[in-house]
Amino acid sequence: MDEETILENFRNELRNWLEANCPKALRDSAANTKNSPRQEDHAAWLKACASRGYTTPTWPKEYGGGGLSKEEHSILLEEIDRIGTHIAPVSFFGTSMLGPVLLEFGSEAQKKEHMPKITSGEIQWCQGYSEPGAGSDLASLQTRAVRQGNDFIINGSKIWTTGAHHADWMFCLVRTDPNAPKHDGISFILFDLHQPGVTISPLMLISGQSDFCQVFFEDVKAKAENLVGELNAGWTIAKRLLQHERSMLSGGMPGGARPSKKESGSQKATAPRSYLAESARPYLGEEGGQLNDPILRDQIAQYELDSLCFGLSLQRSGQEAKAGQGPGAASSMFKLYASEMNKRRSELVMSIQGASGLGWEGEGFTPGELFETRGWLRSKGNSIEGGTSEVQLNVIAKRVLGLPD
Amino acid sequence: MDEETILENFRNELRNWLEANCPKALRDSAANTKNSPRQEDHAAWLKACASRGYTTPTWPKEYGGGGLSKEEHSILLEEIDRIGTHIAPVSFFGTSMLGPVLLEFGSEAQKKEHMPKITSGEIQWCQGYSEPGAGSDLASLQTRAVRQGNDFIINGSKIWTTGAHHADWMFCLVRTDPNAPKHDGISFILFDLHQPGVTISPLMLISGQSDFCQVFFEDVKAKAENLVGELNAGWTIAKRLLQHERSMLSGGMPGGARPSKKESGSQKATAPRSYLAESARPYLGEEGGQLNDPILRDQIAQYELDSLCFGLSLQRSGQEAKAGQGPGAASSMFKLYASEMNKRRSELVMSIQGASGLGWEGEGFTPGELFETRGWLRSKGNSIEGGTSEVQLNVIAKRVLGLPD
Amino acid sequence: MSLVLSEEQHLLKQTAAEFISEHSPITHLRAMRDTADPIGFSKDLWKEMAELGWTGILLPEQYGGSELGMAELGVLLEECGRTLAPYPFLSTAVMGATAIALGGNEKQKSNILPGISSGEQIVAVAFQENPRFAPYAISTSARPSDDGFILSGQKAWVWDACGADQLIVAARTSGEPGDRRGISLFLVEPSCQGIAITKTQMVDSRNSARIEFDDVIINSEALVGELNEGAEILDAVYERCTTALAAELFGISQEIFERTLEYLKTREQFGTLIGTFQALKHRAADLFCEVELTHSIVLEALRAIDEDRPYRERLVSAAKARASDTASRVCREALQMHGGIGMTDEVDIGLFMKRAKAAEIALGDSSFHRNRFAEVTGF
Amino acid sequence: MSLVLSEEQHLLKQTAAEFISEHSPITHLRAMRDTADPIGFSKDLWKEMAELGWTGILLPEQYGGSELGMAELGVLLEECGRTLAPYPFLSTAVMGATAIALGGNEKQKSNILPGISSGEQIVAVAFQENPRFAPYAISTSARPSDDGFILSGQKAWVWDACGADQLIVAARTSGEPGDRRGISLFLVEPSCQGIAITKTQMVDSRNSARIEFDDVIINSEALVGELNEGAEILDAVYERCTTALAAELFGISQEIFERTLEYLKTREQFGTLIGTFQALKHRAADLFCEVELTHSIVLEALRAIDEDRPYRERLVSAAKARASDTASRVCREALQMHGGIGMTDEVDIGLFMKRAKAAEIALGDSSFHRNRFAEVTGF
Repeated sequence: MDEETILENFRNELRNWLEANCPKALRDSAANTKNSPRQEDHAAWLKACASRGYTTPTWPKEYGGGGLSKEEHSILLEEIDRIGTHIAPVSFFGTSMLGPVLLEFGSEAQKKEHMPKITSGEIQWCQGYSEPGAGSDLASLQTRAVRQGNDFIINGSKIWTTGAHHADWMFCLVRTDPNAPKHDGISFILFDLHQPGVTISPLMLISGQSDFCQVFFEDVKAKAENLVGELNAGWTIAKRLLQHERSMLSGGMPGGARPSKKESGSQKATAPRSYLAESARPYLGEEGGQLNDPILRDQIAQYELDSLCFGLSLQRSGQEAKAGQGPGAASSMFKLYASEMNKRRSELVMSIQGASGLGWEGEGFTPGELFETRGWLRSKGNSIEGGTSEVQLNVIAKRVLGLPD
Repeated sequence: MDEETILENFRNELRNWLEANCPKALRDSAANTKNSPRQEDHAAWLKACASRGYTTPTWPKEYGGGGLSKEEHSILLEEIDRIGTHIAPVSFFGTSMLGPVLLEFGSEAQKKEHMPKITSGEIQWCQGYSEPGAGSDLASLQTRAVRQGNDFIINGSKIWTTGAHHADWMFCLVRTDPNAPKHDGISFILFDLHQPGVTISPLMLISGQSDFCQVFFEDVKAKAENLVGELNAGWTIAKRLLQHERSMLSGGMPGGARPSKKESGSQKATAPRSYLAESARPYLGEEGGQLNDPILRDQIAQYELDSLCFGLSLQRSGQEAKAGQGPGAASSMFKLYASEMNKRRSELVMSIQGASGLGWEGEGFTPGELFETRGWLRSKGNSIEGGTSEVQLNVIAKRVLGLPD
Repeated sequence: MSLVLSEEQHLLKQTAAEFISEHSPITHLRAMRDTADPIGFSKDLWKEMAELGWTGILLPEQYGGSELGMAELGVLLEECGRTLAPYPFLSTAVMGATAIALGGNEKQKSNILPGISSGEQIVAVAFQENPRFAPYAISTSARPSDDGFILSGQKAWVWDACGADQLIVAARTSGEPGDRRGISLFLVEPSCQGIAITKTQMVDSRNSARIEFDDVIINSEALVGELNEGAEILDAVYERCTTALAAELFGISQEIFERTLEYLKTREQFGTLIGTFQALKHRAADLFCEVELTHSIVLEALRAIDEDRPYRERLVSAAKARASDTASRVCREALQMHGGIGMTDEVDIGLFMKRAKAAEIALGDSSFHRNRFAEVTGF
Repeated sequence: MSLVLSEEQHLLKQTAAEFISEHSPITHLRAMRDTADPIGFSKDLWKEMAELGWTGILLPEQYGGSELGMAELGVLLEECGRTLAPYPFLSTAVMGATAIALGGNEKQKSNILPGISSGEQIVAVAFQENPRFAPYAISTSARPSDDGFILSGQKAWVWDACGADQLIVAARTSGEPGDRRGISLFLVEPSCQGIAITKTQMVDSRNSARIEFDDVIINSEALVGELNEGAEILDAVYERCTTALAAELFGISQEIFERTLEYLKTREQFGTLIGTFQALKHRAADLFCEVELTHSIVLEALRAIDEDRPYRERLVSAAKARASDTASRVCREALQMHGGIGMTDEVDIGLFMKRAKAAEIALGDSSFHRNRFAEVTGF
């Protein structure tokens, strides 16, 4: 059988499997609002996906993954898309952060122990990185882990821990040698949050959300076998994850910073449009098709123009990496620019909406207006989380431009 | 006689003197373009002004000055203005920089020797401060002066020396102790430029002007008696002069940064206007009295608005100093803002003029356009000369805000 | 005119700083917000402010006012900005007081002004209908009836309307929305039949409401000033309130700049105070200049109104534009320099940012005022 | 579409960088300027460039062209930007070649295009009349006469008109200045009676002239393309030239950014390299991002023309706007970071700044192109 036939068979088999296993209520999601799925549907679909490893489709089968090739993965995404559903979600921090780390740095036992539980959705993970005194200067973290028999005993606290209040386990940076230079005394360890000594307090943000928590540890135990990589060599893993996070943040910002697949392709024949400008139309009015406020119109144009340039730069960077050309532009640049763009977009929206953007909740404002106002406040954090803009500028100056220390 | 009578007498006497001594061709300058003054008129007027010390009206009489009180000085300015003339100009660096320094730090002999020659216009001075390797970091200057008998022997070079090619003498910062900490080995010394070993090369600027020179010293001699202040204590004098220069630069920028006396006074009854906007009218066109380019109009408004705020801040700072209130805003702030404002104005003018602003000389452009284009290039130096904007920001951060080093 | 405070103004500033920081520190606003207080401030404390002469600061002595001026009002609002004191200075002490003092007849004056001076009358002025400020875009109509007018239409973003004792409503009695002529002001009791006041939850947690007028019958004595000439009064009301907002925005800028400076001097990262980083130093120095410039124009605009100077609209617009931009920038930088902690509700930066945005947008943002500045300057 | 150079394009870039830096380094422009060279470039060197296939880069092989595209032209202009090579790419290889190749009849093509490809014909396109670019603001008129037209009016800022072998003149044959319709193009010999070409001394030291047409009699064969439909050709000419200018501006930005980076790494003040100052580091990093973004959009716009994509005007305008703003900003920062020495004519920063300003203003500044970008995007 040639490769094409194999893939075609894969697709056919997959279609049948989807037809048999994906609950009807979870398909054609847009058209399906009346027939809203029940809890059992979600559970059944998760179980089905997990059974084939489709929640982590490219992970090796021996660790619970789907073991799919790149081509098979594409087919999976296409078919999933075709029937209007999504792969059942499991722990984001598990699939995107911890899994790749374990694959690269974990022991065989760790992979066997932890990865299948990510795939099955059994365990939700969170990431213990920042501390109250260690933000931009992450490596100055002070949470201590001391070996005691077969355990590490952990004391200290973490802050900005996304979703800690819904998580089961944490992967965590701890200080295991307080006397070593600060980058050389850090370890990467995993432990269960459901144990005495763990206190989790959600942090209320200025935008009214509380996705982040502060987590306190008082004599919390982690088994020594859950140390990932060498003792005191956790900074290497931390850096790898930071890089990874930066790339995700730069590609995943709302509001146009992410290049739409359609737009970035060539030969685009549909008329270009600006969602920002269209949303501004009812507020600003128009004359001859032009927004009635020339100053805001100019600023919207500048935003869209920069957004376009940003999308193209992401695209070019990918192509350059593939072509093995040059250093390309660093992920720091994209993280920096995506955050700043998103903040700029939100400020523009606030200018456009005028007093309609001053609502907090309740009547008198559309849901869209309330959403944008909260989003404006939330956007201020973009240039702080995942490494501040200042840190990104430092990294660019040093790594990309080679400026002296 | 009460004070008022004394001043009235002074004014009457002055009027008579001016009538008798100020050449007719030098009065009512605006109306007088046809009857253009001859060289002899200028010489006669200088001689007359100098004879009464009016070229340095507030300096003490014993050093050649006019010895005028503040009130008398105001009257002098009023009367001079009334007949439409100006005090005969003498060395700017002599009157504004060296004179005050000698009054504060000079010996009696130095005052007697040098000040009358400034008053009389006999000697033109220039200032030897910056060096090729010592710009923002002025104190790292390397021009050496070594004592040899009754002379200092000077070797090295100065750059950015305004008007050195028209000057007779230089006041100069030299290193007299190369082993001391950099601020402690500098002296302030005066010497004649008309001697062997002095080479003066005008520097051509990007704007086509060459007001500045580079000056080279090869075994140039300065008499030991022309050392001002103590040996190795020149940095104190240098700092005093820098402060002074900063204030002058912030008050003396072209293009609206200087608060017009009329505008800053209250109860102004004439309609406000913007020269910048008026000069833009022929290029941009107008509709209903509004400039036809809303974006440039907005930028001009921002410029004029900031210019207004700047003028008011200068005024407030003066009033606060008088009232003994607070630290006021530092001269660094004004230097910084004036430079940046002037650069902004020039960029705006370039945007307004479009291709008409691309001329260098000759036909095809109005003299005003050519002037603005040269001015645009020249304005780029504003934020460098007299201490870069970066140095001003450092000074504000340290001195005004008390941020740690 | 002097741009430094007189001795009396200094004294007022001191009193205000002490009183407000003691009785309405920022925790006061938080408490009002967290308890969802229906009017968002303490009427008792407002009465205490009245005793200090603040509520009637712009009113003549004959109506119990302290007969001071905008310069003094500016001092108060600067201090309010520093602690985000949510008191009805703008609605009552500025807009309401101005509308009645300038436009009211003797009866209206004696009915309302003493109550403002004593802190017993809260007056809300209902002018805005559209999200983006346009001074004369008024469609709420008052059509003549037998013995008065019938009011219908709706207003939004009416400050301190919840719990207000009186409403002043700008309504159209002729012309089209946007026309300067044809607007009339009416003094209306909120309890009148047909008036529905709905509280809106605002980002700055201030008292604000939508008001619907459903064929509200009002008698002809309710008219404030001349029929169709309400814009004359409204312009004065806008002018004073715009300048007062600029003073408040300046107070916010100053407070938040000082707090940030303090943070730069105490927060350590990478083994050193973050205030030693040159990039932050330069930004802080740059902000300092902006705050200083704002201070000057705010002082000047306040005084220009007191002195009744010609062309003062130019100064008023310059003050609002500059103060809005400065506050917005200082808040943004403050949040960024504070890092993650600034994003938490627990730290106050967000509260300042929210109030600054509301004040920035109120009565025209900086772009609106640059346009007006250009118009007055003749280009 | 690929945003990285193909192997052939890489090779071209290498050749161009070597040839131009050897034969037209920035000292070449200086020499032209300081000797007040009447045409501002070397015709011999232009012929050498022709041999490399550069002058006919956009022309079909049948006219001696190398039949490459805008992507390749962009590579050349980027390198020209790096050394400010004052060669008539824009006037002749882009505008002249495009006008005749797209609009000319067979006779005009065979008369002119081979000469462009061989470097023997310099063609200047006379379109602009007003200081601020407006594509159809053409009042120079061509009124019909017996056997052709009579041309009268004047043009300014005509690139490479001094010493040009041919002029292409955009004149109005109907309608009003500003109308898109009613413009016609004419191929005219500069030696015709009634044509006066006056060289203007430009800030960027390039060849530029005013041209007066005093009842110039031209025959009907001079018409390029359809009568009154010249804007069709002109639009294509503008589009290519605008994008070429963006490529040149990008080359300038890159060069000047690299020079500044080098200066930051070598200049000492206060006992340390100035590149260690964080404030300068952050500004440099920020500039780097701007230059990178510019690079992407310039590549995209060049390719969009080659691929004849719909709505490509949006990309073209984005490229010109971004490239103008980036070049302007990089030049300003470069000068400031170089300090006093950057202000001297001896150091090259000023030359780059002057050329960047001219290129920025040519065919519409960034504000013009943001407006056009918004129009094409439909707002």
